[in-house]
Amino acid sequence: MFDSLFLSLFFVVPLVVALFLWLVPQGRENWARAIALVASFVPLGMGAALFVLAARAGRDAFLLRESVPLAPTLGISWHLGVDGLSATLLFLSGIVGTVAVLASFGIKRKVRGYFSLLLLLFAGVNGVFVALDMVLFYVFWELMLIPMFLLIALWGGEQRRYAALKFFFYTMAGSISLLVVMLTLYLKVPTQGVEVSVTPTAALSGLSVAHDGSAKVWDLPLFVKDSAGQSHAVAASVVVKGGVQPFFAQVPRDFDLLHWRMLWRFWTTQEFLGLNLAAFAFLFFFLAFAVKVPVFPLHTWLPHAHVQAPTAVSVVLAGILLKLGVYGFLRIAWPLFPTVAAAWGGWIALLGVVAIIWGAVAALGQTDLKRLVAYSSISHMGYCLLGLSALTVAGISGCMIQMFSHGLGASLLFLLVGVLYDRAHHREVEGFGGLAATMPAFTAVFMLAAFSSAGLPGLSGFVGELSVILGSIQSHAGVVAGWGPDAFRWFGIVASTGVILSAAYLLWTVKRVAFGPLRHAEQANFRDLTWHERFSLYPLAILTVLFGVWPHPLLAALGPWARDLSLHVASAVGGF
Amino acid sequence: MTTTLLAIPAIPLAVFLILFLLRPRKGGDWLAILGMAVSFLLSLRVAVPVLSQGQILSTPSLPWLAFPKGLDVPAFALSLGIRLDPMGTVMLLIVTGLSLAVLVYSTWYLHGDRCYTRFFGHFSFFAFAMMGIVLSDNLLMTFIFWELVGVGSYLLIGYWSDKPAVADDSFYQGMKAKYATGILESKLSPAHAQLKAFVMNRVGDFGFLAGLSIFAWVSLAGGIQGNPLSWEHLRLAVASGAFDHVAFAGLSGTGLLTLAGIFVFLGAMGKSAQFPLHTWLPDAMQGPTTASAIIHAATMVAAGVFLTARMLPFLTPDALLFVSWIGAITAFLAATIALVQWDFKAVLAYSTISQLGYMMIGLGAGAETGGYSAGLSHLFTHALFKCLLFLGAASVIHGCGNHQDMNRFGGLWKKMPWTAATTGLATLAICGLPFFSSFWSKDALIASALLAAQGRSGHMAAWLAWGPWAFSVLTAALTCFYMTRQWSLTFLGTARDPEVTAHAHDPWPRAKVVLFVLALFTFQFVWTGSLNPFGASSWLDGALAPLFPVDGVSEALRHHAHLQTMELSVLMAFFGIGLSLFLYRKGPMTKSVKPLWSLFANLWFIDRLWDLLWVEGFGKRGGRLVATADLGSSERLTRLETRPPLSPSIDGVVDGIARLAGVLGGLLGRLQNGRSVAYVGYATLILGLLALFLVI
Amino acid sequence: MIDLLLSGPEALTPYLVVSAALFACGVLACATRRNAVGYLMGIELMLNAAALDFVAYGRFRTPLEAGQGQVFALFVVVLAAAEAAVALALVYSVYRTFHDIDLEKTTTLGARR
Amino acid sequence: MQTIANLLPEIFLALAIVFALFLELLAGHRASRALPWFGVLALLFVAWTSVRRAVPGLDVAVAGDVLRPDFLTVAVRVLACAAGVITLTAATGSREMERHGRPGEFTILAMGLVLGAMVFASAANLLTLYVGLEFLSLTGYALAGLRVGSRSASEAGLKYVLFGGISSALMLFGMSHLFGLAGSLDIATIGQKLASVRPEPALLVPLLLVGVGFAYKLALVPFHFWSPDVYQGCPRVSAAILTTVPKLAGFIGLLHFLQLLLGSGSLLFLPSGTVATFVAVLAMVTMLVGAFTALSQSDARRILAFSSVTNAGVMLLAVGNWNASSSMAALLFYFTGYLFANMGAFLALDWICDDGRDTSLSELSGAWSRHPYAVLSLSLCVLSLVGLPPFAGFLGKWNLLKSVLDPAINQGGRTAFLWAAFAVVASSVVLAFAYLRIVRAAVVSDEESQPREEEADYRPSGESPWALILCVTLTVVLGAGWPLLDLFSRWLMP
Repeated sequence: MFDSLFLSLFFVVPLVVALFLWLVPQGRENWARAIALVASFVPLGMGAALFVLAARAGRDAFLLRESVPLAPTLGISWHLGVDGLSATLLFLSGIVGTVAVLASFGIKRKVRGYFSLLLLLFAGVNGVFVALDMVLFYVFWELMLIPMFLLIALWGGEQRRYAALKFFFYTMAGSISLLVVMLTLYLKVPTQGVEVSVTPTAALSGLSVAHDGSAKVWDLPLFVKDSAGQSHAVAASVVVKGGVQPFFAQVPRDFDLLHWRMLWRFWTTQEFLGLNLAAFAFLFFFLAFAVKVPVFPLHTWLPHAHVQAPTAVSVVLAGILLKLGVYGFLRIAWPLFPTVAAAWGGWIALLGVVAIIWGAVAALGQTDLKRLVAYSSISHMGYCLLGLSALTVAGISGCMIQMFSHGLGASLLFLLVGVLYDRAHHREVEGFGGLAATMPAFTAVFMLAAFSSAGLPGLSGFVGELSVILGSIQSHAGVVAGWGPDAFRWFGIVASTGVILSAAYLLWTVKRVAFGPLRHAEQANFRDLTWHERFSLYPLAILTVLFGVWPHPLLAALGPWARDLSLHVASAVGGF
Repeated sequence: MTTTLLAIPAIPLAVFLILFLLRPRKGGDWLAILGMAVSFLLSLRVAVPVLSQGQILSTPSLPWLAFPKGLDVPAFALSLGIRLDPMGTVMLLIVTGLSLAVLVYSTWYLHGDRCYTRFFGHFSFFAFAMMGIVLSDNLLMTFIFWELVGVGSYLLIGYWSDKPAVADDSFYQGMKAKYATGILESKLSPAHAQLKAFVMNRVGDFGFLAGLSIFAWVSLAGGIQGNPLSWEHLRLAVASGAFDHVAFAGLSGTGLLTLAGIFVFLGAMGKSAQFPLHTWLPDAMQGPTTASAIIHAATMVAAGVFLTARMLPFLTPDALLFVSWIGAITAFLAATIALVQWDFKAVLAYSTISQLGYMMIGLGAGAETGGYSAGLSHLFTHALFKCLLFLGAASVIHGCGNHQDMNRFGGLWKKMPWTAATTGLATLAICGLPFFSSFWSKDALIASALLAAQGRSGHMAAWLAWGPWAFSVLTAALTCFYMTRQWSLTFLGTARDPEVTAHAHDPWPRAKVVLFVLALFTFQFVWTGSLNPFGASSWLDGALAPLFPVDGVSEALRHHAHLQTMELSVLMAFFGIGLSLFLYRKGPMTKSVKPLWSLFANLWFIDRLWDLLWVEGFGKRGGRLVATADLGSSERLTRLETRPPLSPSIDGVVDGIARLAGVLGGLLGRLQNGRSVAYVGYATLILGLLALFLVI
Repeated sequence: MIDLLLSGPEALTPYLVVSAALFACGVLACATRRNAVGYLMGIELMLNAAALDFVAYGRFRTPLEAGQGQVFALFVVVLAAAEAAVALALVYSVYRTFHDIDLEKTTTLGARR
Repeated sequence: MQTIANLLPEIFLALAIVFALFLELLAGHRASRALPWFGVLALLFVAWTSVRRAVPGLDVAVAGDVLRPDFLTVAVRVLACAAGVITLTAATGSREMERHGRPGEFTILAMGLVLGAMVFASAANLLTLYVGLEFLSLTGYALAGLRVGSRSASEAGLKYVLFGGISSALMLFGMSHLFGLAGSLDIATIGQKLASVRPEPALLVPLLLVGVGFAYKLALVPFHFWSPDVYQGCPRVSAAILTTVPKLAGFIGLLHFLQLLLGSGSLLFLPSGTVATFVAVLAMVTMLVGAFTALSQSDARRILAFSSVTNAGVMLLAVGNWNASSSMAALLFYFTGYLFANMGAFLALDWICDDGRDTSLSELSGAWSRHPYAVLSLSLCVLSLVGLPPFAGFLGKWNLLKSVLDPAINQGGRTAFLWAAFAVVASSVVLAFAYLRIVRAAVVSDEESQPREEEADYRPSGESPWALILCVTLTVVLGAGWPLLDLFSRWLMP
């Protein structure tokens, strides 16, 4: 009971506070601000605690997990769980969330509504990160849509309606395909349960020992069949050794993602609308999540949304929301359909590489600071895709680390752009110049953020890119994908040109904004960072340095997960 | 010992952090000097056992990006650790020692500057990073500090980052009109220069990163446990033929090793400003001259050479040939450009590039020809005399009110005898006259190049191997020419522009001391330990020997090569010096060989080409192109709220689809025209058709 | 279907023919009339056609004592009357507001034309 | 006796209507102000009786073969009463109603509509079917036209009556021939007869004509043309009940009709699969046409009208497999969500536009500044209609899709339903766009707008926003109603 209650707090607290904020009397905006800040501390604290636990545990098991039946006949259960991946991302969303609330203190219009929507958004995000039941996942996924839409549409810039609509429709289309595929999968599971063979790697992360020593996976007893077709229980020790194959389990018909993951081989045996079910489902999941990432051709909503959204919302968008797509890949698309993921890996990696280059070059061509940062986000998320599809441990953990560090870096950059916007009320790069003299602290943080995004060793940005490139060059996924062994090595090499481009556009921006002689006389009296700007910027900067110098905790928390996925896929496709 | 090793880089880092975070009003300079002095002493202490007993010090490496224990993962375990061997030790001594010297000197040179203390902070950071490279025990750690060094240089070049571009300066406009075209093309603003430096370095680092990844991949595939990139493990992997079992791009074994080696060498090309990535170094002179002295003359730019030396065991003959050719081209190109520079520092910058090219030639000659030790020896000797030259330049420029144009100097030896003398010694050293340091190291270089060429005869394309040697001999003469030209134009003759040179003066005593100490190292005996310029092998060779026993070539052959080289190079030296003294006997000459002159003066158009392709073409045009292809024209972006025009861009296509739905809706909406008769008509019509369909 | 309907006592046939004719008239009226009242008349015709059918079928297709058809016909008549009442009331209110009962002219709702 | 017991609700309601008529006649204006409250009480009582009777096993009892009350009927009774209660409560608060409407007549008509729905939904006999239809229609026409001296209202009423008259006439003609073919008015008997006669396509024509009646009640394409004009023109409170109760009756009536007619599994020569396919295609067309047409509308109520067309299409899918209890449950739940959200939307509009402005999007702009809470509830209801969690609309859509896809996926031969499911999601995306235009107009536009000047005596209405509050609350609560739905389907599981 404790687990589910504790994990529920992640979204219940923001949700309740969000509703409560409406009761704050008119003209007491500061109360709203304070309450929102306090409320955002709760998930932060819990997330940090879980992250520390995960880093110290260094195993791929769930730290907390509980499934409470919610609507048995509908196959829905209140199934929440946190493992290394979720813990890290919850930690990230805690940080970014708190920072975003701090950064929103400048908001003057409709304060209560703003903060309650912001908290609603966090509720959705955290919910997605803890949900292990597809329906819950979907509900939280959709829960983010409206607050984000309104935050952009109500507090955004001059073209906010267009941007908000675009965001809405991309996301809506994505989630709709999510709905279709989730129902299809659910209905494909025969009511009386299906016998599936469980690869030991898939079992590894769910193996528990019943009191009689027999093995259970996610509370389902494992058994083997002898020649006569009789089934016998298996001892847990055997499973760990990965000895007798195959193992069987009766998987009930429900929306439980962990059960669905056990069915990965079953999916490949089914047909749907003349397609292979696994392929169909993977495609739909991929589309649904690719919109959020965003993957290359589906990315154009992002620049609009970023440019129009208020600073804090941009921070949340880049800091957390983009991660949800990759999280979906990691949590659902890849584990459920390892064979398809491996088979299409070449194309997906290609999309990633294209995104890296395209985003970077597009960023070179931008004159609007926010749009520039948005494109840098697209470029950086490309690394995630590449590392993920490389399917090596290095690649996958690189993908996850990249998510985390991009969360920090992008948030920093957007906050900094916001700082400039607050003073100059425009975001044109050419409209600044030589601010280093008047705003030293700003410049320092700006350079830090830029260097981090440009993948400078010693700052967190580097770690992810490095291990993605390492992982991609080590990868044998090309063979499985039918692209030949060299494909991913080339991808890795091309991707490492990203270090040139990112340095070019970021430092060029730094130069144009901060260095050189003061270009606009009126900017001589810009004031340096205010206290609440410092409060929101410095923690991020410190974390950037911290995880850059000492990324080990990240790998300790994420590595085992990456390893599990990598082995899972490898064994699914019969090894690389 | 471990703590000592750790303390050496830690102290400058601490200094940097203190100065950066606490920003003390004053006393920062002496704090930095103190810290540097301590790490210098510590490095002396660790140097003794390494250089005397040739033992190798190391600390246990601690995991940086490694998997938690207990997980059987065939993945990567990247770790950081310190490993100190003879060549690292000498480099360490040079880094700490020169840093100390330059710091002391800077207290005079930057005295009273606006952000005086910041310089010392950034400088300490740079020193820390540099030590990191020297001490690292694996390729990844080298890369990490490699980048940090880049940042250090970025910060120091941008020390006066709010200065406008010098090219805007009216004085330089005048100069431009007076002299051959393009002479001052590359006078960027410090802000621009620092950007250019970092990005150009990144171009090389991309290769470094890729090569590093390839090495990691192969040694993991070769079943290496632990850190796949540590020097031992790499050596192990190469030895165990890990490269033969993998293939990439149709290459395997030696071919793949060559590829990986060249990739890593790209990084070295970036840092050591080798052709074609050299263009950033002259612009880097926008930084304070003392910073240039340590970063862009003595240590950082040498890091590339240092890395190449480290990688030497993994470089195949083909890769080595590539290295030496790059070196040769660079050496010659830079020398020719240096011939025509009027900017005092520019001459030094190009001479630095040229000298680095020399070192590459030496390393390219391979270990067994002695090229390895020769290259390194030249690295060390060059570090000192080039640092001295830069400090001298600092003194001159400081004395002449920050003017750098040699046309306006002249007759300075009376005003600043110390500077003139020490700089003169350094000039002689670089010219490689007997009894001077470079005479020994450079000749060893050329000799090894010769040996390599001879040794290679029989290989396919053996003639290729003669190129580096030829270039190196030719460049020797050029070097002497432009160095003499610089010195004579500056210190000899009469003052050509009194108001510039009027207040010239020698630096403070403490700076004089620095100049004096450095001047000592221009003499050969300091390095070889004997007054006899010929033959006697240096203690350095002894120290470096254990790494690469020089046995490939017979003693007789080497002696012969050395003699040949000596005669040749001394000849060249005297020719160069004589010619330049003759030509420039009375001030700058006015007529010249136009085409050649303008070719050199335009830097062989390499900078222009980079600007055209990379900055203008790719960066600006390409960027705008892609941006338009993505979101459509900027005009569209201004009209998003009110029916943006459909544009042939990704975003435009999306809008187009939405637009289609709208059109369809409009058409259907037409039916809803409010006329009940029409409604009933539609309905019954459809119904009737359906019924008809059923009946028939 | 026709033969199925026309099979059985041939006395049924004329009723069906008449009702079919009535129905056709009604449809035509609705299709052609722009005048609301004319339109309503058309509807009435159709209803009556149906009622006639019911009576006829009730007579010839079911045992007479069941009388389902006849009852249904009565219901039809009553409901038709009620419908006519409501309809005419609405026509009247339209007339009061538009001063016209031409269906083409009495329309403000609907897509802009 | 059992029979009578099963019909108690209808009987009570009929008596209540008669009594109300007398009140309206005898007592004057003041009483007619109070009449809505009487109606509320009556409906509550009726609902209570029908719930009390709703013990499982009730559905076997057949009332003299003409009405067949089963659990679906119970649901209809309750929901219809609820709709009536909500409407009447709203009517007491609605300013439009109190200025231009006649509360007393409104009450009687609304109750009549509810009664008609009850009859129509439980009809097992052509006669009752027809009577129920007419009952629904006649009261509906009156409700639509019930705004004195309003062009739009009377026009709406007239259009409604003309379209309705035609369709009911067509249906009746079809009925007559069915009667002729089968020699009986009992639908089940007709079904058996039709199964036995010599197959011939033309035999489908009468069925088609009967179908017209349903199609018109449910506003299915191509019989939907009347709905936008009527909903736009008629009084907003009437619209609230007109968009819900007749549809409810229509769906359950159709469900019963199909169940009885196709009880023997096949219709003439057609396997029931073919009929299902036909239904699926019809549903698909309806959804898409409704959704896309909604895009081009510029009036909030027209958009809602087309959305209800689309929703009708979606629900038709559930009707498509008529004898699966899961899909009945899904239909009911979906309709419950749709009912409250839709009524909520119309009531919110009624509140927003109570200063005499109409509901065109341009007029809505800036409504946020005048009626934040009304706009908030409008947005919530609209989002529920889009089918976004955590609102009832989503749960309904989710559950309905599930129940529709289940046979489609797990038994072959129903591919049409798969494509129809895609049509559902596609249309909901398109529809979402139309809805967002409402939200955008009401919420996003900044300009602070004041009430109209000509409304000098403007007094914000909604002394009793309880109806609206009820709708919104239920929309939200039902959205979190997984366990509820779970319970529901357990209850329906045989």
